[in-house]
Amino acid sequence: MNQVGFPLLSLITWLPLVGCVVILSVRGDEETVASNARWTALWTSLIVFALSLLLWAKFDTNEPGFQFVENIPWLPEYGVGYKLGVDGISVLFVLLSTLLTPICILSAWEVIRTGVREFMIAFLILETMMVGMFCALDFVIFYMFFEGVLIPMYLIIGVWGGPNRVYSAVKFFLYTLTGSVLMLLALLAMWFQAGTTDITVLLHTQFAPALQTWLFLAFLASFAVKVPMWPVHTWLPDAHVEAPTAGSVILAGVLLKMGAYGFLRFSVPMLPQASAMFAPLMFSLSVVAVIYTALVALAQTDMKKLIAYSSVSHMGVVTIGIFTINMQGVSGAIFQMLSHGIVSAALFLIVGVLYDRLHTHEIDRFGGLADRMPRYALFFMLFSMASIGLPGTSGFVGEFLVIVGSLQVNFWLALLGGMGMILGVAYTLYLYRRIIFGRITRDDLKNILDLSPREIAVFVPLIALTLWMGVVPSSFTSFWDASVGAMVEQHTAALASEVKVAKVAPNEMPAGEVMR
Amino acid sequence: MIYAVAVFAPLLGAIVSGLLGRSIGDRAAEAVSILVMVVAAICGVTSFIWIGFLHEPDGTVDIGSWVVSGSFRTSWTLRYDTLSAVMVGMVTFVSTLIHIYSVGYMEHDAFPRYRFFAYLNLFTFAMLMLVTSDNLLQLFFGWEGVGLASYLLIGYWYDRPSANAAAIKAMMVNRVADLPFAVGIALVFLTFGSIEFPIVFAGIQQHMNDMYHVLGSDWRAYEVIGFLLFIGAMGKSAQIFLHTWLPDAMEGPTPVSALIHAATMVTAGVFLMARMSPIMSYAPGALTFVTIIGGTTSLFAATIGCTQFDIKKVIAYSTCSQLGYMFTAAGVAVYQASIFHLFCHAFFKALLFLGAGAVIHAVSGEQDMRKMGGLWKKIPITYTVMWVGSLALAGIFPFAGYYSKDAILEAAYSAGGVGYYGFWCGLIAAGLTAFYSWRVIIMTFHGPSRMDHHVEEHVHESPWVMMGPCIVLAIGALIAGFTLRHEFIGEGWPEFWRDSIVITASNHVLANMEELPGWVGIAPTLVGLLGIATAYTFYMFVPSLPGRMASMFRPIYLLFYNKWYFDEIYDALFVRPGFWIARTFWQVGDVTLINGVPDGMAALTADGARGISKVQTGSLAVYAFVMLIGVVVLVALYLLIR
Amino acid sequence: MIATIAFYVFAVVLLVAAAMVVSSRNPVHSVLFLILAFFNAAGLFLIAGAEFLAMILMIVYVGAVAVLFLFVVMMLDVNFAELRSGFQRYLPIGATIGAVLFIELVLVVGGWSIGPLSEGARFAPTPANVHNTAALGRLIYTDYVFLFQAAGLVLLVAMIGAIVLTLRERKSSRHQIIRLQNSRTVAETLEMVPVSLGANINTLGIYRPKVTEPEEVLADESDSEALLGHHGGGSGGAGAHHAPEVR
Amino acid sequence: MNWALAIPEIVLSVCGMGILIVGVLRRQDSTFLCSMLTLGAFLLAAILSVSTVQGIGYHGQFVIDPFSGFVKLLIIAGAALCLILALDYNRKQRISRFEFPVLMLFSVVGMMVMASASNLMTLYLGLELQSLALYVLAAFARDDVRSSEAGLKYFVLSALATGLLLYGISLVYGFAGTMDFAQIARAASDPVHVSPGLVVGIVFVLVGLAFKISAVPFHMWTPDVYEGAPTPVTLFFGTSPKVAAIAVMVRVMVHPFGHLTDQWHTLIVIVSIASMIWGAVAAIGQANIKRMMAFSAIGHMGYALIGLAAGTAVGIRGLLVYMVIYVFMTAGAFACITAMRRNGRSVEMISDLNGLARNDPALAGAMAVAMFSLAGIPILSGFFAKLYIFLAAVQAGMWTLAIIGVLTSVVGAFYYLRVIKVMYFDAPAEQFDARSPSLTFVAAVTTLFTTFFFLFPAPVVGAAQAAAQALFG
Amino acid sequence: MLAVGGLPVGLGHYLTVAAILLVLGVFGIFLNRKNVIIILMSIELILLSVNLNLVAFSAALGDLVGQVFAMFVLTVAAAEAAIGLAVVVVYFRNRGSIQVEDVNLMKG
Repeated sequence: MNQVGFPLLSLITWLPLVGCVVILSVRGDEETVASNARWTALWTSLIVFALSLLLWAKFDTNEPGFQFVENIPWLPEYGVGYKLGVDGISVLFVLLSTLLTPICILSAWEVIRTGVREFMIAFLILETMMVGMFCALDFVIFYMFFEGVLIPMYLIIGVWGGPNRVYSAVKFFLYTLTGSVLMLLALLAMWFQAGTTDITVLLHTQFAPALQTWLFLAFLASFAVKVPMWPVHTWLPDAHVEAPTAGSVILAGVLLKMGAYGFLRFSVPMLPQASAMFAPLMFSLSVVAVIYTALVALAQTDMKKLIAYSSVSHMGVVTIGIFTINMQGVSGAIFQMLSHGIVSAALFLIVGVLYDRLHTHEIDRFGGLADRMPRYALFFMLFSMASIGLPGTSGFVGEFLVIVGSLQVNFWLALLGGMGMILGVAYTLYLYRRIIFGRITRDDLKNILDLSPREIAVFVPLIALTLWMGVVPSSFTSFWDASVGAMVEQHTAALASEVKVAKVAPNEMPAGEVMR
Repeated sequence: MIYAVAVFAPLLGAIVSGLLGRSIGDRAAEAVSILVMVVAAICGVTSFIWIGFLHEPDGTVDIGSWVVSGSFRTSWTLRYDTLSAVMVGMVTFVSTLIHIYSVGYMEHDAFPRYRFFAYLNLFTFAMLMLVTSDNLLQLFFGWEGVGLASYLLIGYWYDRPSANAAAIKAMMVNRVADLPFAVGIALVFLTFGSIEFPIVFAGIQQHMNDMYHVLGSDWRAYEVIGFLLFIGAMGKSAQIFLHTWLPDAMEGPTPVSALIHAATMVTAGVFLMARMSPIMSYAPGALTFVTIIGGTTSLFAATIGCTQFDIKKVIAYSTCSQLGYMFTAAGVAVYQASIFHLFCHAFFKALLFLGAGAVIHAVSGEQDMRKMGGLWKKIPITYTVMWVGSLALAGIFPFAGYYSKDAILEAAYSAGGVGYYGFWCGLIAAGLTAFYSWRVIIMTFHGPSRMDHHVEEHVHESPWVMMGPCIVLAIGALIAGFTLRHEFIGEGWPEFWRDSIVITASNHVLANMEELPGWVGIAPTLVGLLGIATAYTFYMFVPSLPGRMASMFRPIYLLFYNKWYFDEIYDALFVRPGFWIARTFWQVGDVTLINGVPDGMAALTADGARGISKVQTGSLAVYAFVMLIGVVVLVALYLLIR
Repeated sequence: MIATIAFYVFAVVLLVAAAMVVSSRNPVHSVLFLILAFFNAAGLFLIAGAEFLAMILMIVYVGAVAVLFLFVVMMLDVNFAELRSGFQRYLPIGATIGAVLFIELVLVVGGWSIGPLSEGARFAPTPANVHNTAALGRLIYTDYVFLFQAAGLVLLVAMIGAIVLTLRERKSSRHQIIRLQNSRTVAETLEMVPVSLGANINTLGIYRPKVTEPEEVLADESDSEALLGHHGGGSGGAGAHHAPEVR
Repeated sequence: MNWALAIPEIVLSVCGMGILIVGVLRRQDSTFLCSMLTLGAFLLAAILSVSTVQGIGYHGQFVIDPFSGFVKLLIIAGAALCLILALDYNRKQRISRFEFPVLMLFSVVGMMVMASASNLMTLYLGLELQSLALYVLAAFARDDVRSSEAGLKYFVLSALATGLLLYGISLVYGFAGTMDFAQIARAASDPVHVSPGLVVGIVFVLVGLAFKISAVPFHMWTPDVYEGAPTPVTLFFGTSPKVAAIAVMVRVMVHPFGHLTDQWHTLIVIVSIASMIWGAVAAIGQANIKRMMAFSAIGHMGYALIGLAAGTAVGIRGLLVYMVIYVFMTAGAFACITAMRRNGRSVEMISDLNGLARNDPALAGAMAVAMFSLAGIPILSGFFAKLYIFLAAVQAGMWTLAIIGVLTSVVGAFYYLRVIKVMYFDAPAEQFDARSPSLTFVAAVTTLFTTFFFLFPAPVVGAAQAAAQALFG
Repeated sequence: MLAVGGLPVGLGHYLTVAAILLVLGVFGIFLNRKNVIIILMSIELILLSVNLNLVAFSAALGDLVGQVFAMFVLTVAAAEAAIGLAVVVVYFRNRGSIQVEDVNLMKG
């Protein structure tokens, strides 16, 4: 099963923790510790990234199932195991996580001055959690990573965040927790029904339609908050505004994807009937998200909030795509997730550049930066264009595929879901104009410095990826084509057999049976 | 090979001058971008001649796969058939001239120029991608690419708020149209299972009767597709309702206007109609709509053109109006005529803009015609080329416009039905076109000088680097009509266009054009001359007349002068409510309502905590009492539920 | 019949006494009523045939526990005048709850019956010809020896607890310090007074002993003050709390 | 009569008396020695509890089965942790006396007796032995007015609860004719014909035990006693007695009253829900961290009761696992609370923790782990506690309970987060005094357990499974 | 009500008396504002009522276990009283008062 002959996924998942141990073992004065922590974290994350490139190289794109599977018994009598593996849907998210982590660490290089060691440790733990979550092939493992992310993120926002960080951190935590505890119940119900938490088994377990409804709602509670879908999105702008740049980057880049990934991994394939039943609801919420939050973004006076709202809007497109449950829609959704992972991360870095210089996110504090920061203006323009989905950048492919997918469902869904294309232009260009264009009026902007080499090093990979994904998207879609195809097929088959399922008695077990 | 070079040379230029411009300097950047354009033009014109006249077979250049998802497959492929070749030739040629012209025009600009040339290159590249695409998605790539480039160029002077606003507006309005376009592409995929032209066009007969359910009833899929695609075209080509960005786009430097209006961008919509002619031809409902919009636009824009004082705006509205003609032709399924007009229009409109640019250059950047006058002696070459351009625009024999415009009007008339509407609109517009063209000439070049004397002292003929391109274009505007008429719309069209333009077997418009009543052929010229005469009367012989007319028909005048209040209406209808809704959603929706739920729950919990604190009095008696109540309640419950 | 009458008498007195325990103003009275209640309860035990328990109740309870109560009440020397009398202000609702409880209990106990199963499952049936005390003794030291020992442990813990809580090395008590007594010298205790003629003993005061208190006693005035003081604060490290928060 | 069954208890009692003698006879301060001896006795008793034979002895009054063994080990572990914490704390508070470990020891004996009780009388005597020691321990800082008030409150309310329990026992005895668990089970085997007296007796017994585990509405003493008692004693209140009480509650409900599940199930559900909600909501308003922990304990008992409410082996297993994890989490938290002393004085406001992460990262880390774990965030053990409990609830189809449970856990997370927030986000306050090694030891042990429980859940869960099966088998 | 077992009067009489005693004891705990010692005495009353119950049941059932248990209860009650009084004394030493209403230093 395993192409490389050694537990690659475990290595990728747990290696960051080794970095933590190394960082913890450093003794010395504050400066030594900080510098050691930075370098250790960077090298650790780079090695992890290099390892994940191996994943990229060895991944068999023709195989729809899970690859690099590792399975170690953990609680064998309860059907729970330490099981990792990736398929086409998840493999690129692993790469996204491992890519963004070194970028974040680099972006925080000089910015984080207090508690460097703790910051780096938090980030490495976060990396472990993210990667582990995308690799998990056991629901319990998945859940543990899914929620475990909360702890480092909570601290990152709360300790190194802005003035109102406590409120935001707590809000972030509680919102996400509320959702995920309900998912916990769903997890337990599935566990009880199927007798195992092995995702590969669950994927082929039929759940009774009535149960599916409840499971779906529970999943919805969790994933919708994480995505975030309207109307449970309000934690996101707050969290983003207060989080340090690196935190925002990871939050937008990876954490938001976790919810959508959950929909893809659990809701849709495991609960086909409920997914079909709730699809209209999901579409409605998503369309509202797309339009509503895009409009709200237009009214923002804070850069980070604006981009945060735009994230909600973009993720609305993702959820539309996922629930079209056809090849193009799902494929587009995944693509949009990856693209948004890169682009929104880059945009938050863009904002971070200014924040590092002036320590504010207020849009009104800026203007006319094109004169002083031409490189910055160029990068910003590029990511803005990617954000509004200009063809040739990564943002377009996903959005267009979703439109194609959603048109197969409903004309208005396609049209309204595509409204982000229009409104995105409005808020993005409006933002760009207010920051980059115009004349410099403020004194402190007159001496503002253009990007430093370190900052350019942060952006270059992202630019390369944005363009690569835009121009040769097939080199990415090929990863998940087989998996998504299989998923869509299975879904169609499941819906077709709905009548049959209803007749077969649901898979009920007497109490206590699960345990034996 | 030359096909690819023609398309990608500008991209190379854009990258080199854009990214390295700062290090290699403006001169080098200019040199690079003009060099690549010359190369592209050579290749482009060559391929035009090969395919159009030497009857080379159609070519495709496969570059690589693009978006692939399940059965949805698109690739980066260049398609060279006659339609593409015509466009490539025209675009590269005109664009090259504009590049050269820009060297002179932008010489004194405050900003570093490498950026400008990079944008121009990019613009050209995007347009070339658009016209050579082999599938709808790549077309959309170019489509959006020109949108981006226009955004960048319109907002080139980024320190001007008005330029920024205009740039965003251009992008916004285009995007509004692009969404239906994108949906239309998706619908093409849904109908044909592909968006690659060869496959789509091959499946035309097969999917003829496919239905699509929308708006509560079933429609023929072709109609829906045609309609959606045309909305996209409306945005790009600034048709009425989506035209508002075009005049504002004059905020960009004049060569940009020339590029946008002549060779690229706005013609994309017309091109799209021609490109999708296999589908459009079978969507009569959509075509009717196209004709109505086209005819209306031609007339509507002309009325506005008559009242504007900004020299570039007048020309801009004239573009709008001419595009209306093109769509009128497309609407009656005579795509050849619309492409022919597009082709000729590229020459004389570029010429007019470059000429206007020369004027503006001469009068130190002034654009208001009321502050010009009496220039003809000082800048005679400019004066001459403007005459040529205006003659072509007004459709005076033997200039290019004469052939192409007449063809359109005749086609509209001979199509009958809604074509009559197009014809009459176009006819009136022709008169107005002539009128405002000469209004421009007279106000600018004749009469007493209304400049202030500082400006007057500096009036000078533009350098050769600017006038050269103008002269070349003037020649084009003079000869393009009669040299190419035969191939484009005459008897030679079937072997010229080959398969690139498809019209239905039942469509005999082109043939009927030969059998029209005589007055239909003459009418445009007569109307044009009438317009010229009126202009002379109004502005040369009886200068007081315009003022009197304006006050006599004041409401109409104001309507025209204020561009039919479209901007104001949109502002009141979309922009302001948009921002208002945005703020409301934010402050009321998010902050108050949506946040209110969790905040309220938090408050509730906090209240609960306070309440509980009150119960927890610390008093033994209360504690014991609570326990006792617990006992009593539990016992009671027990007795009740037992 | 006599037994029945006795039952009612004992029961009524018991209940009245119990009510007085709860409602009496004076704690001393309460204790006395408690003793009365115990006596009557012992009577009820007797009627039910639990002689040994009745005796224990009188001897151990009245003799030890109740007296202990009395002792503590007296020792604490509470100023009875200060004690607020009467009931809590939520008497009505309290009474209601109490009444409900009572009704519930009566409802329940009214339906007493022994299920068919438990009839034969008697654990330690009352032996026919053995005296109650002896029977209990047999049980306690055989079957229930474990519990008996456990009860012993309970008493042990109670003892330890009482000592831990209340035993103090009372420095203020006047122990005999033999070392000091033995090392006394004349000079410390006797004072030579020159006696002038005609002087009165009283005016001279020569019989007054020389006062030298042991130092420890003097040093502890403040401690005992704090102990009984009304400040509530402990002394030394024990008081290391914040003032109570008022929320 | 198999007297060997009670060997752990007997040995422990004898040790206790011996230690008492040692303490009395030694001239100088013997607290440390006695504490160490007590720890040794605990260890001995723990070993004996694992190794003794199983069976029922003393005329059915005493039972040794995997369940009792499991519970006893947990009780001893909790007590040992408290004792280690108390070593240093008592010295610093100058309430160091050798009776402290002895009382703790006897209290543990009482709890062990409770764990093994298979007769209502045994239950009562064990309970009383435990309670009497606790009364004294609560008031152990006898010169501190708050400690003595805590003792008084606990005494009065506990006595009331015990009275009610006794009354319940008397009713059960009267209506079932016996106090033996097995006999009662036989008497109550026909739920239809069971008399109301027995049923009400059960309610009273339940009330008495619910008081011990501080379940709402019999929890009112908890915050005050937690606040007033010396911190190690507070921890003791929070761990072993609760384990013993809930164990005995489980045994009583499952074994003698097992046939009446339908009757008591609703009551447990109500008490559980009330506890979860009350605990979660009330803790939010607290400024004193010990009070907060009190409400947290109330809430956690609500969760644990879900396991009982499920009434299945899975539920009991969940409950036992919950208690194990809970004991260690609480010990960890209290180890950190014990460390809160400044300039020789103990402080206990949440705000006193301000910026602890800056002053003492290790301690803050331990506290954060404890708090996150109490909040039930995954990977930490608290998550698994909830996982097993809710699994049982879901399996039993008690969705309402499960949903309320998870939602209150979110509310609960809020106040745990507040502690973390204070430690990590706020500006540092004055530093705490140096930590003592014993405290560090407890904090380290519990933190490691809490953090790495996920690696080896099998032994604990397996043992709990065996214990639960024993109860049902 | 018929006499049962060794009881001259109905068991119900005994139980009712015990119930009243219990309620009185409970009242004593939560309704008095006076002396903490009264509360201790109320507890004694409750235990007494329990003993009454036990003895009555014992007689009615003809089973000595009730009496055995009552004896243990008596023992424990004595111990409890001792500890309780000790606690009260300690409390009084610290607080200088044993009024029930003063026992409220800790609350909230």
